[in-house]
Amino acid sequence: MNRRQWINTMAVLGATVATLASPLRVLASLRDGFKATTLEGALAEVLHGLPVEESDRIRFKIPDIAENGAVVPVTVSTDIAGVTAISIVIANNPNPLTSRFELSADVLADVSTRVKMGESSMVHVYIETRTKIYTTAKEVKVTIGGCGG
Amino acid sequence: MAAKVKMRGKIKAGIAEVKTLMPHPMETGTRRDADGALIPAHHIETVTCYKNGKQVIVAHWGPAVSKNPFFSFKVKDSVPGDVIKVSWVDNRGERSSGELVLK
Amino acid sequence: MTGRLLVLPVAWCGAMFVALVGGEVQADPEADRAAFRDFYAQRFPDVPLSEHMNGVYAIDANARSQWLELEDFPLYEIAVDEGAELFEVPFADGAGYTDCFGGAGVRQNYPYFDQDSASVVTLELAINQCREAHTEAPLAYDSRDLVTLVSHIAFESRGAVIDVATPATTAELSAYSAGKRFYQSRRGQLNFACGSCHVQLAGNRLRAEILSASLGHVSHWPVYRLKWQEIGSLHKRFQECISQVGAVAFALQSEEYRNLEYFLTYMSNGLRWNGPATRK
Amino acid sequence: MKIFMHDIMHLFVMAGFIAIVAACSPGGVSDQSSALVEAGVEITPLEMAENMYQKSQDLGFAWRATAELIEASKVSQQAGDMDAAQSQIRRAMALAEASIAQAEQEAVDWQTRPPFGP
Repeated sequence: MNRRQWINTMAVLGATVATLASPLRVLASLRDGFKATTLEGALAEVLHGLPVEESDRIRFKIPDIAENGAVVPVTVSTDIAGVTAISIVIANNPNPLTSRFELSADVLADVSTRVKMGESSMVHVYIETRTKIYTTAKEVKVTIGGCGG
Repeated sequence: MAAKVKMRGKIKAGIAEVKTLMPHPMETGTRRDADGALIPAHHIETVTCYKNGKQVIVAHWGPAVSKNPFFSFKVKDSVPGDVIKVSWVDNRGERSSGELVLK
Repeated sequence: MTGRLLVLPVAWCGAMFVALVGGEVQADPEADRAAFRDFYAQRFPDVPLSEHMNGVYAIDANARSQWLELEDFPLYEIAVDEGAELFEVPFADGAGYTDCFGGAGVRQNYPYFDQDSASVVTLELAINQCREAHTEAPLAYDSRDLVTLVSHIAFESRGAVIDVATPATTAELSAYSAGKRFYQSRRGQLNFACGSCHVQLAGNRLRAEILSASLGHVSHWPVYRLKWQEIGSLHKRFQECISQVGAVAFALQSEEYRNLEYFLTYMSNGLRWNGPATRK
Repeated sequence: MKIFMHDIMHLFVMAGFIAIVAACSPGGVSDQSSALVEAGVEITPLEMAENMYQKSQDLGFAWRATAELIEASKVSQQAGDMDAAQSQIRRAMALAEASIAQAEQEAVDWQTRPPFGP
């Protein structure tokens, strides 16, 4: 392990410890993020000033056309090192910030959940490391079910 | 009392894939009942996951996570016998949890 | 008061329609079932008939991939667990469901035509008959308890072959024909029969939906329907369909729906029971 | 011989059917109601509509919109909006009539649809 790798590792560990050790401080501000009604408001809590970069190293699995907006399966994974958090933001939802996962070094950056979508929307994923945020997005069409089944 | 978290998991090449299902209404607070009255928000806010007592991942959720939430994650360096615990707390302070011994 | 004077001739008209048409039917269930299967075999040459038990997911790849993802940890499992617990709760007289059913894996015994009551007995009816035989109050047909019990029984019966005895007696044929007639009659302001969507238009799009085949329609209930955001019964779906075409729905477990279930289940003979399931 | 018998049966059924259709046609109902009016028994348009709706329900072919219009007309009547009530009752009657016609049509047509042909 060279010096730079060591610094990176320590930085990641530090960030992880900081995130996990003081959940109350993070939570207070994060709860505001979940209440935000605009994409900008939600992002302020997710990005907290870090540089953002588009990345093709994020595997973001979500249907192009959702069977039903009430249950849209999502999987996010990446091989980017030192991931501390993954956030899912749905631009057109009443509260765009949907979920935020805070990761320790003991888990892979690979999570799945199911989210609600009120209407067709861009869905953004933000992968956070200590120094930078990586992002990608997909458009998801939501059709309201009629004579389905 | 809130229903227990349903869990399953399997280890592949040292990585445990843990899947959870949490019976919960996940009310957004914007829906109305048959009489037109607003149904108050009722949703899980935080899910904390542990391996052998050590916190490994935390999920923070708003009301836009689907009803009866599904959440899966992958834990490194897992061996049979490791204990995975998942516990949640919602906006009313209600709690529930589930535990799984990896095989 | 005056209203009543008119009801009599009106009711008489209704009764006569039924009587006349009933007399006209010459049912041949086996020929019907062959025609039903052949129709879908020709409409969907690439889909094995047994795969129709997965409904529209047998024919729509995009929908299928999302469905498979939900199957990863299906939402109906919560209902199956609840039903399994309820199934073990003893009645006040000390007996339990096992005393009526033997075990839980009995989905394949229903529906059947009961000669004594001269009507179709569904699993829901049988559960309530069991309760009443042991001095327990019957469960409401729209209750969560009933749908979770049926979910548990369906889950325990997965893989069993659908095998309704071919209607043969006059009474059986009459129930079968009533179910078939219901299926083929156009109803509501939209003037749609069950068969308009699920035979004539099966595989086509109606607005954003691809219409499923009726073969296998009964195999996978109860269903956690995403639109409902909960698990519900086959008859609840019947009500929804009837309502969707603009007609007034019949009651859960009404004779109309039990006959329809009898007809549809017979049509699916040879497929396997695979409930509960997730549908959009 | 068997075929012959069947044809006779069919004719009989068709004749009976036509008679029923005539008896059950909305005109038939109107005639009865005017007869009642002449006999001094009063029947309101709302009751007329309700009777027709009841008939469609007895046939198993009631439409939701008919019931909704009847309920809406009651609300209009209570609010004193007689114009709205009248138009709602008229529309309810028209829908009930159409649903009864549908029942009559379907009493025969259901047997002609795929995959089960005659």
